[in-house]
Amino acid sequence: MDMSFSAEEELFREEVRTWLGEHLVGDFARLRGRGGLGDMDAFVEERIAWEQELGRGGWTGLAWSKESGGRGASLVEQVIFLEEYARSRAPGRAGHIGEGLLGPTVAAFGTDAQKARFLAPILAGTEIWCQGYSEPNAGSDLAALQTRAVRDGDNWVIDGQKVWTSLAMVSQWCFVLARTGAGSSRHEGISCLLVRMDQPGVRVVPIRQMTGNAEFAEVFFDGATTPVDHVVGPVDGGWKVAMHTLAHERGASTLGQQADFTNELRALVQVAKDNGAANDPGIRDRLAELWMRLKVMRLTALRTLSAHDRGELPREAMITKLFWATWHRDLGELAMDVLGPDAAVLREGHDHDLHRLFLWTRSDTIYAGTNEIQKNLIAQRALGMPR
Amino acid sequence: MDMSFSAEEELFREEVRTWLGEHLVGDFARLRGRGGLGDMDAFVEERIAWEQELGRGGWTGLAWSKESGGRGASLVEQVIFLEEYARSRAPGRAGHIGEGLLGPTVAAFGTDAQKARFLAPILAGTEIWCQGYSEPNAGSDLAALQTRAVRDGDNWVIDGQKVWTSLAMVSQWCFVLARTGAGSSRHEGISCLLVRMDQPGVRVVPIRQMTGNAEFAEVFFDGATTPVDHVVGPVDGGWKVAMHTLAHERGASTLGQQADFTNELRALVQVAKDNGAANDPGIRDRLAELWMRLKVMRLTALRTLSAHDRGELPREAMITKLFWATWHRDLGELAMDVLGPDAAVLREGHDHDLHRLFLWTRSDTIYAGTNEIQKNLIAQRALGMPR
Amino acid sequence: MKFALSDEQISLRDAARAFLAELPGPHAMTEQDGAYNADAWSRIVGEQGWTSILIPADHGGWGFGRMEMAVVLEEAGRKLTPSPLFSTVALGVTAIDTLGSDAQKAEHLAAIAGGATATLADQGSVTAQRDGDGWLLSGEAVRVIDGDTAEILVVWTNAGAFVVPGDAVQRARVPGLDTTRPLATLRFDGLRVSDEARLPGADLERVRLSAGLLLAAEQVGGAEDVLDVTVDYTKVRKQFGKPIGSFQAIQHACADMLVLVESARSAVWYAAWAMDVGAPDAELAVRTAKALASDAYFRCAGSAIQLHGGIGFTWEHVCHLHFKRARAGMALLGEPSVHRAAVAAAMLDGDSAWT
Amino acid sequence: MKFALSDEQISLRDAARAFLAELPGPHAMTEQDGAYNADAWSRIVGEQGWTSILIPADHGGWGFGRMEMAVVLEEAGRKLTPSPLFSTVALGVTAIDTLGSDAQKAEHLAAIAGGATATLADQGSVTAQRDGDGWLLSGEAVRVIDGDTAEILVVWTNAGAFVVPGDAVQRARVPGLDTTRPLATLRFDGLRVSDEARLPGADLERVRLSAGLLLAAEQVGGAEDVLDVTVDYTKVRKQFGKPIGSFQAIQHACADMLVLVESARSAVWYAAWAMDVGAPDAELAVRTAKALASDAYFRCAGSAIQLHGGIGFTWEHVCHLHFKRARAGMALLGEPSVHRAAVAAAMLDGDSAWT
Repeated sequence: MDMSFSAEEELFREEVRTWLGEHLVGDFARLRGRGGLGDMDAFVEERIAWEQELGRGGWTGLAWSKESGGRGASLVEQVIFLEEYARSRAPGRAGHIGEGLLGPTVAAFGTDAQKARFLAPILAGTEIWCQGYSEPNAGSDLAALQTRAVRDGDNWVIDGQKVWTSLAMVSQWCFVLARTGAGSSRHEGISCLLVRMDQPGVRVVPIRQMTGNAEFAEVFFDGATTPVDHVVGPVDGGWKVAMHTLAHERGASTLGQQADFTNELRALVQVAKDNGAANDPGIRDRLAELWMRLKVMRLTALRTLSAHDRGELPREAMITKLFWATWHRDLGELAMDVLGPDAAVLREGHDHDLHRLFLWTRSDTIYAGTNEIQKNLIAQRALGMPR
Repeated sequence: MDMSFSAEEELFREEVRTWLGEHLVGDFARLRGRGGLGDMDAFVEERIAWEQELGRGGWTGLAWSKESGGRGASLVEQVIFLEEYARSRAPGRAGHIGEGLLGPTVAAFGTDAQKARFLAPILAGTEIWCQGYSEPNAGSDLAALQTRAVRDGDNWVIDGQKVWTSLAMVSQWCFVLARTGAGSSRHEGISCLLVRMDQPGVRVVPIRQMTGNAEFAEVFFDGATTPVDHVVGPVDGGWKVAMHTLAHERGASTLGQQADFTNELRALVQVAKDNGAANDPGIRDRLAELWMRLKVMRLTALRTLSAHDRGELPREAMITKLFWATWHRDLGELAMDVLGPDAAVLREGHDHDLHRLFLWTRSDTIYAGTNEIQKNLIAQRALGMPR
Repeated sequence: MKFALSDEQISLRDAARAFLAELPGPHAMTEQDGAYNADAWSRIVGEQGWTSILIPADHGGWGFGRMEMAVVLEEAGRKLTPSPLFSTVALGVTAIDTLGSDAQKAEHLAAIAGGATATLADQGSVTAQRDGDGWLLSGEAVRVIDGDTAEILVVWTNAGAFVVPGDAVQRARVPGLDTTRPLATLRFDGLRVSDEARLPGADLERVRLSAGLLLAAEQVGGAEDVLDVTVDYTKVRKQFGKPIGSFQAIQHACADMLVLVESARSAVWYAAWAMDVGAPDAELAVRTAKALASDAYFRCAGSAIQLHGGIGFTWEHVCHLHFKRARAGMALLGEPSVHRAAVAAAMLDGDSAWT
Repeated sequence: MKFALSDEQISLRDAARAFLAELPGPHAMTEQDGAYNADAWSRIVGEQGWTSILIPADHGGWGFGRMEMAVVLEEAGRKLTPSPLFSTVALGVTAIDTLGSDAQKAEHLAAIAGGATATLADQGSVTAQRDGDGWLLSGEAVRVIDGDTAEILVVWTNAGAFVVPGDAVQRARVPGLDTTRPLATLRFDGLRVSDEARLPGADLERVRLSAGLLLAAEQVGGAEDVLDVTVDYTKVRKQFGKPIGSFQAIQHACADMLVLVESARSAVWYAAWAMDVGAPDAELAVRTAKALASDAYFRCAGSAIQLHGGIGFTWEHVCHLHFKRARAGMALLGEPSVHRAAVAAAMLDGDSAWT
């Protein structure tokens, strides 16, 4: 039990902080605090430029192995980077699907040619990826997906529809789950395809959300093609590849998210101090309770990382999604109560956009496994209750 | 829409109030506030005497038809009686299973001989009944009951075990659900038997609860017998009889219960005023919220009664049990918070026994259909959701 | 003792429901940058006469009670009907009828019965100063419902209420959380009004309670609609090979919603009756209704989004319109915590025993 | 950065669990009218030496940290082990070690390491008055944990803390909600003590925080036990033809319990480390731990009764012992709302930015 950082780790923290301080300037300065979840459609081009700046600085692929071109950073270093990144209010990453999902999957399951072709542009921030998993009839039940790819000579020909695809509008590539097997059903006969977005058979229709933003899109595949060698992992055996990707321990990433949450809570506290809500005993009680749960969120994440170092997946790791999603939604609700009668009126300015927080957080308990599904998983996997 | 009582109804209220004031005196005075749920094992003999006093006054069988020997009171009159009864803090009724359950069932399904034999002693308070439904493996799932009765000449011979039987220790009779059919399973082949308790084949073992009281008992039937003409309704066709009894609109009774709840809330308010908790904004907020929900509980019950007058069973009637059980549990939890550090220490005296309230109310969300079962029923029956 | 809608009230409800189904829905208004559909409004006034419900017969109205108004508003809340109905009847009519002189009622209520819109501006910092035989109004009123379009404005000041023509005031729509019910800021820049514009009544709290009750009625309708929409969706949406409505967690969430809806409805109906007959517990009944209906609507709308999954989060779906209206309405005319605090004071601070 | 038990701490935990399984359970104590099993206590002291964990090596103890003590108390809380362990180590040892002089520590901590029991009386109205070269103690101390049996009493007065022999005081058990942890009222009727009995330290709050942390550790163990018992029961109890643990509502309730248990455990472990190393956020960490662990235990125990159905409501079952201990422990050493209020003050009232 030792909750302190080593001298080397503190040096690394200083390096990150210094680099961010020196580079998050000029045109990039106005990106501070922008582009996170709920705001992903803001300054997209500029954030791609920032991704490339990160790449030049060697800060992309932090968790990737050195063979893959990454930095091979330890989990603690990843935590430090993400915490400093959030504290500096650096923008939401345009390359997160490539760095966090596609890259690790290609590194684990891809051919040498795929590695050579796809990894470097992710690290450089020159190719943006989106994820083609969810479908209209395959939400919580991913295995109900219906998109189909049929072999035609040297190509796969793809027909179907994906939904909730973030950054689809600006991505060069999509990581598509499609049925390729003859008698394919549920988990069988699915393959993972790498598909170019800029081709005639692909149509992207942005989805406007209740926040008014359009961060996601529907992606229609209507005879889109991709070469046969753009399958990751075995043909018809893509389910395991996809699950590996989903299960790929987000590791340090939740700690970066928590630093974002801290920024949000701090902003809310400032509003409460300014408008007098900080004198309301009920508001005080709830702010304190949220602060406590935020602290604990970080602690549980650190426990998970320490167990990860030992090669264990402890049961407390399985509560992460449910815990933060519920916390964030509670923060959004409290934000409105802090505003009081002013909750009915939208305010100007992004920094204090409590309404965006309030609305966006309704999605947190839905995407990436609803709270209901998360509880089922906890009961069945962490507690061994019968299915 | 008219929420006021008529002049006749107000006269009736005066009659009830006067009678209770004149009779709840002498030996009966100390029964005030005693013998309710959570305290049913208090002063049992005295409460049976009180039952007989009520019978002499013509206050038993208020809801029964005049042919059955009852008063044929309107629903509003029943409400008035129960509210006044609770306001006067008259004791928990020792005869409530006979009056509320066995009597109406015999009146609806019994033979003329059964009516002649069983109804009058209930009204007179000279025969106390208990209910033999629940079994160790048939809780929320009543149809899993296993008690069996086999025909032997002019008798049924009964073997099995019942549980959570209130007042079993002092009852002369038990209303037993037992399997009588050859291939009996689930809802088929069940009969309703009227069984004497004072016979060698019946053994009563009190169950001590977490409150320390023993209001309930296990009842073991080991070759107990009852004559063949002591079956209510058709042999092997008792499920419908039992369900009719359970569904038998408790009608006005929830309104009497709410008057009890009002007494409890008022006592808690007094404690909060005395110990200063009434100055705590969080406590104030919760007391007000409970007051509001208590008011609404009464209003929804009155809506149900008005619909009942029209012969409808409206969907709002189906929320009654869930609503009051949850309310009561919340009251118990708030009672402890009002006590603050003193929650750890038991206090003397029944009137302010907030701890008993706190502990007992944990059972409210379990018996007569757990909250979970209630929600299933609401979803499936009131909202038509698929089973 | 009869706690149920009368046959006449049921007919009114059914007629309202049928009529409202023909009107343009809330999305139309949201896409029209918050402008009400003038045709719909003229049909509400002309065909249905709903603005006349609360206006006494002496002044050209129907002289019905809050119960009838609540029945109609429950239906309007259910369909999120975009129109100045709520502001006109719950704020304008109530303020003038409660605070106005006979002459003022005769003038303004008749105008409303004839189709004029009205609202109440009681939040902000408007002050009235004597100026000869008239008054000068200065300052800002905020969060005024339909304040940018109302033809008749009742404005509350340090010297009581004044009624002024809407177009005499500088006014601007402010972006609101609820895109189906515009809010506005009004600026009074030394506006001179005659002494006849001043309403003699002082009981603003009664106006706010009455309006809060009617908002609560709307909220019950909204809460019921999201429940209905959600239950319908869970019966057809399939996951893991069966309708999600067969999952216990979904059923329990819907059951909780029903409890909230029916409880709030009981509270609203009773409060309407209590105010109409002047029952002694009318104030506490209204506070109960507004607190419970606001909470019910918000929680139901939140559950509805959750149970719809991603689709409930999209702009095209009705869920978010309910959700936003629910949260905005919670903030108007007293948040639930404010009403609970008032009830707590009645329970705890007085000497008299509450019942 | 390593946030996990060390191998030594894991060994300590496993040994404690194995040992505690041999001791008489809480029902035995409840049936013995609240008397601790003397044999069990002598084994705890003699075989396990747990009273020595927090005592510095100079004074005959092991000189371990709160983390080790927390590991043991988590196990004791899990089994509801009846013994004066908590009062002796969390209150007695902590009070003397924090407030006492070297001479007082030498005397009393050595006695405790040798098997004496001890507790702290800091609630009530005990006053100390100068009386020549000594002091006169008067008044009443309430809710003193194990106050009727502790051999060494630390009593807090207006003039600081005094250490007195337990049998010098009039004392009486009071009926408590938690039948497995006796509370007592102590009466001081002008008890004369020497000036040497006065402890020089003044930081009662630190003693209470330290004790609160250790109570929180016990609560995590209790919460986990009710979770385990409940999950086991739902796997075997059948209704409607299948184990109730396969119903989604039951699964969700158990999942909620797991979230509470593991979150509280994270909070307790961190607070133990923070107090042991003197981290600047130690106070807030302890308040977080006590608030979350109290809430977690209470909510888990409540859910456990619910999920057990009727059987969980019976005297013979373990559920109600946990439930009562959970609620009683919530009331001791600061209710959750008290700790939240202190955290809120740190967040909202100071000028310094919290992190």
